[in-house]
Amino acid sequence: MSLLQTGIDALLALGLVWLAWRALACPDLFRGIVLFIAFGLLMALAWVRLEAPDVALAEAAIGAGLTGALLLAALARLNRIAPAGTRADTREAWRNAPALLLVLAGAGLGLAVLSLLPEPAGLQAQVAAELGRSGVSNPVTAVLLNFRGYDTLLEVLVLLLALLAAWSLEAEPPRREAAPGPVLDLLLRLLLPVLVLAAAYLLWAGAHAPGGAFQAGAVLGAAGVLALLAGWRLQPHLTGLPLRLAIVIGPGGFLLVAWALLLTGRPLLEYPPALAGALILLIETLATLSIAATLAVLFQGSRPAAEPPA
Amino acid sequence: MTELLQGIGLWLILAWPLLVALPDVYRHLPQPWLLALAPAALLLITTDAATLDMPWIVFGSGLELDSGRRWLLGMSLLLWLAAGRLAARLDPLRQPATFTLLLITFSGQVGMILASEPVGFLCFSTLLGYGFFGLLVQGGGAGARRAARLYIAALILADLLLFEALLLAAYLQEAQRFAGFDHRLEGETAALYSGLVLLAFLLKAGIWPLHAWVTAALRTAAPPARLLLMGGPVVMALLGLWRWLPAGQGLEIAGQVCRALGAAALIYALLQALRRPQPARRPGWLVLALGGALLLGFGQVLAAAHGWEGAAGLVPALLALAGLLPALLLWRQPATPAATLEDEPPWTWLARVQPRLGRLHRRLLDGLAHLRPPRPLPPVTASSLAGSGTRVTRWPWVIMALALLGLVLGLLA
Amino acid sequence: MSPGSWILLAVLASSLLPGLVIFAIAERRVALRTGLNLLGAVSKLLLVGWMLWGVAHGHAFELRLALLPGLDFVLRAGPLALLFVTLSSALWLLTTLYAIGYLEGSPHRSRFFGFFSLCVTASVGVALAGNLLTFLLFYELLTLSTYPLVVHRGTEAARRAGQSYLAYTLTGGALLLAGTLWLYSLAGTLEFTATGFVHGLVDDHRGALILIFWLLIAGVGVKAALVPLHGWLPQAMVAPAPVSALLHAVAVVKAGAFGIVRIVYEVYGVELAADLGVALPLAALAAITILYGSLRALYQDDLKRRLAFSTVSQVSYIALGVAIAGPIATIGGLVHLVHQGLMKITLFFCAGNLAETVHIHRISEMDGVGRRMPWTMGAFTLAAFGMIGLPPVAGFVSKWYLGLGAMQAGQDWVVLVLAGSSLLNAAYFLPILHRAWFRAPAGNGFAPAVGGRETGWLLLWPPVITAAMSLGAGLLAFIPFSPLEWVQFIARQEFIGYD
Amino acid sequence: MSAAGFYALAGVALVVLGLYGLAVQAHLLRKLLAVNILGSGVFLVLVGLGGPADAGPDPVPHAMVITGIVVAVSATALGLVLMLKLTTTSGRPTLEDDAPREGPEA
Amino acid sequence: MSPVLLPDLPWEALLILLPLTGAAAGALWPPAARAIGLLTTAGGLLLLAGLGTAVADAQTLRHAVGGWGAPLGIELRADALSLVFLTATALVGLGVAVYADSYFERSQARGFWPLWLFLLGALNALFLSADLFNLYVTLELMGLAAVALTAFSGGRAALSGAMRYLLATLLGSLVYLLGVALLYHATGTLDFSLLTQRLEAGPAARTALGLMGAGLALKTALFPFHFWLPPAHSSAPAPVSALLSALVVKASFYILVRLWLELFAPLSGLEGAGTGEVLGWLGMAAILWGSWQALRQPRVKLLVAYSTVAQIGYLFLAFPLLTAAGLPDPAAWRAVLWLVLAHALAKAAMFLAAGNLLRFGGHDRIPDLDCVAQRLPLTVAAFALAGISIAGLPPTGGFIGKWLLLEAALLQGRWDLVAVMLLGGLLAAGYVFKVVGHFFTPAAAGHAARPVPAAMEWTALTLAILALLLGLAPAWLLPWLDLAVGPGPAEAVP
Repeated sequence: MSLLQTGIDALLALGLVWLAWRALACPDLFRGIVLFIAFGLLMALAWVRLEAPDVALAEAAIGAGLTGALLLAALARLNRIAPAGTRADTREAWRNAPALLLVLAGAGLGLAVLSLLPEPAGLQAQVAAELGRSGVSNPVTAVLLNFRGYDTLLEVLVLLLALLAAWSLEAEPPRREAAPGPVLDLLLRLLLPVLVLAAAYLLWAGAHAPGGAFQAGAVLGAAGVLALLAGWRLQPHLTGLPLRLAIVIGPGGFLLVAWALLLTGRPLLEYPPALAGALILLIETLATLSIAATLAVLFQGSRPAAEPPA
Repeated sequence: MTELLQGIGLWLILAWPLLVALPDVYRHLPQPWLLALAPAALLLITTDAATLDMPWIVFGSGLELDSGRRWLLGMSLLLWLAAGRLAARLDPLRQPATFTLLLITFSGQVGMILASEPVGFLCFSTLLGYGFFGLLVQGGGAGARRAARLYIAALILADLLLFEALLLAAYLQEAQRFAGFDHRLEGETAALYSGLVLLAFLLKAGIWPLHAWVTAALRTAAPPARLLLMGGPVVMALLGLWRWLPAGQGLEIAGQVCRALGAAALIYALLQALRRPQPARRPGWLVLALGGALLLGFGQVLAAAHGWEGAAGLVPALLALAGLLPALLLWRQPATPAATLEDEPPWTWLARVQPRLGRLHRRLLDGLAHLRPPRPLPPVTASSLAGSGTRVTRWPWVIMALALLGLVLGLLA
Repeated sequence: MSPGSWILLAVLASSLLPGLVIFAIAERRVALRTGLNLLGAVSKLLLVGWMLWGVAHGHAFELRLALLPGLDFVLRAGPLALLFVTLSSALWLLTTLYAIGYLEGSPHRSRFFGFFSLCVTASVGVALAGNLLTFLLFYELLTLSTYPLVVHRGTEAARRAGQSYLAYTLTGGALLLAGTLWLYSLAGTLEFTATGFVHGLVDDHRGALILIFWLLIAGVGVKAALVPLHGWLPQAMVAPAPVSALLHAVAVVKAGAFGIVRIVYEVYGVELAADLGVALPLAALAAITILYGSLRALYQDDLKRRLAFSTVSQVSYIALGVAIAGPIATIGGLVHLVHQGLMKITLFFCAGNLAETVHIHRISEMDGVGRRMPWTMGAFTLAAFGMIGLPPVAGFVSKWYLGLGAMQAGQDWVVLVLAGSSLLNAAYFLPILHRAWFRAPAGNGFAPAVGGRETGWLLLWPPVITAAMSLGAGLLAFIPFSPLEWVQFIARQEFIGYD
Repeated sequence: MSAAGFYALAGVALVVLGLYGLAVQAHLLRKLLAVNILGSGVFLVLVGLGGPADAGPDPVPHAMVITGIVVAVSATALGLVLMLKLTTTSGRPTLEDDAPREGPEA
Repeated sequence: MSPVLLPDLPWEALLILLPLTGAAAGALWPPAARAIGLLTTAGGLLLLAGLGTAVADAQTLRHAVGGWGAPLGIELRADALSLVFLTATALVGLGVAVYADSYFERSQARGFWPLWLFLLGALNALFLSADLFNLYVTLELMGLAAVALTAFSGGRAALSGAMRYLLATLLGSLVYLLGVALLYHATGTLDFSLLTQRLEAGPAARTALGLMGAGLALKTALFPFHFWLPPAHSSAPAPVSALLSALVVKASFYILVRLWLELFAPLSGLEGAGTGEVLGWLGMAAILWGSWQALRQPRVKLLVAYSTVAQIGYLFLAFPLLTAAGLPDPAAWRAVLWLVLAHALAKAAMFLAAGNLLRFGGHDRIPDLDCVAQRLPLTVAAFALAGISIAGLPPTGGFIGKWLLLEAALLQGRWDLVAVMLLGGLLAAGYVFKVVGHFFTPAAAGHAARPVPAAMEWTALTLAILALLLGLAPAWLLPWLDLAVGPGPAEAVP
């Protein structure tokens, strides 16, 4: 471990903490969110340093990109609903009583973490041993889709649940049409095909290299967000069942696969070794589609105008 | 067969008057008054001795008719017939109530005469007592009510004393039921027992020191009540004294006390008769004198260790005679009842002081009432507590109290 | 489930099932409801009669259901239990008749009679309980089923009376629960046995046993209205007359007194209670309650409140009889349980009649009411004489045995207490009689009797019957199956030495 | 101190910061930011503790983190929608400090 | 397909997949949402019966998801302990589903059913999972579904309550995840059975215990962390608040019980007792504070919500009760499980009854309940019966639970627990009968009454009667609980 790398890591760790503190403490909300997006990108760098490329991709696409987009959109809507001065609402006085308490708790936590550092135990050996039978070569995707596929099923359902909850709350009337500026329009025409291609590649590469359904879905979602920003809207007849189908296809597909496997007498989500790879790809593609659709609709906030109130 | 008939007869002369006493029944019977007394008269004439034992009534009581009791029964019949005639002369508004009460008292009187058990005697004495109280109150005026109140106070106290005496007797003889209650009592408890009995019956009979109600009643009660006074409560009380006090055990102390009291009563009656010879008061002094004389006689008999049997037959006759004497006097001059009691005998200052005593007593009890136990645990409701559901306020004191409680219990264990 | 246990279930069901069905009946179905009520009451009376006959001939009736590990739900019909069951079921029949007459045309009768039947089930359950857990179960069920009756009228005063009633009785229930559990953790069993089941624990748990005793007594003392815990009884008089008649004068209060009897005889045993030195304080507490109740009764102008305070004092006779360790005193206490029930229910019926027909609630308004309602006031007078303790009526018998028992146990001060309380009883009952009979009615008199009879026959016959029963219990005390005979049968079992 | 150790400690610091931000900030958007930072901190600890063991990076924490991130984004989305709806109804983008007194009932 | 014929049917998998599939289908085709919702909930009850028979034969059923072994893959586990919670979920779920069917208008109902099925699926998954991280995901799924349901009515109070609840539940989950991270890196596995073998006392284990305990206590609204529960539970629509109080709060408690019984108590010996003692003290404080606040509330739903805070305190009283060997006392835990079941049924019935009152009078201010005793007899009966069970008065399940817990506390001479439990029972009776008292009195101003559909009244009454029957049937159910926590002392040996 050369001195340079240790230096970089220390610097990156400190940078992370400093950015987070600034994001929370700065009085202006917009600057806070921008700082938060920068924090997300720095986090992605940290994941790379920790040799976790998949996570880095996910963090960059979802953690920084999409969450940032959602936050900015929400801030815009917030200013339109309650244009209170952003300055008034931050509570300047950082009361020190809780601070002391929390620092103590943090110190305790740090001690526990340090006590674990010398010989942390992990499951690398078992994963490597079973990787052959998992149907994919990328260990993270193997864990994600095969070994702990059940978690992923629940996770995709969480996303669907979030969307349903948002729809059931009917936040506020749809935004008025924003005329797209010429620069945005040109940029859009260039970027859309590239984004779709990148998403497809990520999805395909997930089997053997860092990538996978979530990262691809996020990129595709970003493309959708860009389109929405530029004022594109789905044709009315598409916003009914087809949109709903696109959203539910991911979790629905996964569940159907699970039922199919169950009916053939196998325990829950046990892929037959031969078909494992194909099944995983099928599930990933469907998941990508629905994740993209969900994230885009979440960004738009309310239910698409044409959709009859469910 | 005849015993059965006689037994039923005995029981009938008690129950029949009570039945006729009911106003509804009384109204529908022809000649109700005579009809009510008929069975008693019939029995008096036909049988000379009869007994009836009822083991399952109260504590196994029984009824008995013998020569001595026939005297008393005759006296009672005569008295009640006369009282009936007097009552018939009262204003019609009061008559139904008076006749009912007369019949109740008659049943009580006959019951006491025939009772062969102390408890049976006690039962019928209450019947007689409360019936006579009603008769006194029927007399009307404030004076009659005051006299009645005096009488009932004496009555309640006497009943209580008799109750204690009976307890003592039953306890001493270990007999839980005192069928065949014999009088073998010894030692100092006998003195206590006879003291209780003596005091009780003096109260009921209104002998000299406790005669407040007798003189008051004689002056203010309605004519039938005054007629019955001597023959009813007074004579029956003395009969009780004779029945309850252990005959022949030679209770010297009790005997002396009776003699002393009897003599004193006699002297007092004579003195008063001389001091205020108005005709209206004469019956009062006569009753007191008779009472004193009879008590003197009892004292004599009690003190003498022997010779008791001879007098056994004589006493009831004497009593019957004593009962009739004042009645004769009263029959001739039925004075109108005095409205109020101005110049009562000296001992009735107690009656004057009694209202003041009553007020003091009431104030004491009022004080006690204000000392009521603290209001019960206030019902824990939102209305009593300012329910606001606002922010988390400071720790309420209840938590501290409960912590203390927990601590104490912890130490305890 | 031996045949003996079926009959126990039948006794409970005979009031539970009609009760539940009545809840569902619509308000206007009067005939059906009355029929069900009477069917339940009569069937219960017959079953109890059969059990009386059985127990007199030595049959055992017991029902045991598994409830908790190591603790069963036990119903056992011993002679002591049957004393209370007979009283409850007999008076339930009469009170049902009275309630039907009393509540003519008033609203929510289905709800009333439903809870009424539940109450009787609970009181019968309290009587038949075979161990302390079952006793506790029915004891709390009694509280819960009487609450809706106390607040039946739906006025604010009724609600507040209900709240105070619950505050007292639930606290009592909690104390009883604490005592029962502590006893269970020490003794390992809760079965009622003839002379108590805690003898084995005396040497090493003496202090705990004393504390447990006071916890249990406080628990049941609330319902038995011992002095500091009696506050709820006068306030509960806001309930309609049949409720205050059966419940607050007989079922609920007797459940408390019966609890004391069970605890002193069948949990501790009288000798142990005396040895632990708790019998005398209990007797003292009962004596204080007797005198205090009578004193407070002197100053109540409201008739039902005076009767309530008189109940407070009268029920403590039972506690007094039980606390004096001796067979005769026990007989006195237990027989008073029945006699007081008969006499007090007559008084409350009459009070209800007065309130319902001539709208009298206060004693000051009772002048000359004897003329207007002779039969009711006649019953009232008879019961009042009984309460004072005049010979022919039932009260005399129980006071007699209490006095005798006290003297036999060497507690002479009890005789004084009895005498004092008789005086006080006379002091607060005789003025009522005096007003009723010998005073002219004030103002323009009372509402005239309609159709010749003083009040509805449903309202008139129950008090007359109970008055006759109290006179009979006193006069015919020694016939077989009379309360006194049955109590002597119990005493023979409870005290081995007694003949 | 391996490189992973720095990140684990940074994660701890982020957790502390997140907790502090959540407790102190009144504005709901800032609270959501703090929750996200807290999440990132926890994920850092989760992977940082794994550290560069000789047998290469342990994929299981990576999978867990990815799942965590997706869950975090859906929670944030729900939070934002809820905040907007609350602001439209109550006019203030902050929680009422005290319990609702007379809020309109459903 | 009767269970007897196919004993080896993977009941756990079905129990989880059915509701989730139903939710997805409901989202896809809203008009059919109501039918799918009702059918799935009823189906769930049948599946549970199948699972019950399966667990009755083999004490513990393990189901390796994905066919991989314990350390690598996720395992599902169904044993008597999880069965208790699953039964509560199924029963209350069915009752609330039928209630909600007539509570919501047509437009709202479509949104309700998918969210409800997500919650049901999440609960079933949580009670059957034996993997720490999987528990985190199910906790999140349940949390978000619960928040969405709380905010479903859209009122200002509901939204504020839901927001506060969301922040609290997210915080709790993340702190829990931190604990999971520490445990994973200390032992190298996430499965319960392996953890019990590999975990040994040390700073990591103690901190993990502290973190997970705090996180789960926050989600269970134990006393100091209860601030979010009353506003959320009282302002949510009636069926949702019934679900929240009866089931959702119990889910995180279930995880805490699993961790305490299997991982931390045997491990920590002495200092385990320390944390147990603290939890016991917090439980006692919860009982007193919750009951005291409930007494002061002027509105029924707030009162019932604070009553939940108090009743949760009861569940924590078993932590300090340890046998001589420092292990958790099985008798105490048997009592707690009984209380969980009784409280779930009774609290659900109480909230549904409160919902009926709200719909009937348009408000739920206690003094103004206008003579509802005779206008809503079934609801009044349901509220009273449920109240009696909450207060632990005899004929009901609550009493049996309280009796067993008191017995366990007494056998260990814990007088403070006994005193607090008795006082808690009294205070509970206080606030229950405060409301019941006002059922009979007329309100100051009359209110235009809105008729309450019969289905709503009957579901509330059925749940209350179930709570009552629980009190009459301990003999059959106690053996099941012995299965869950080990047999209690059959005979209370003095």
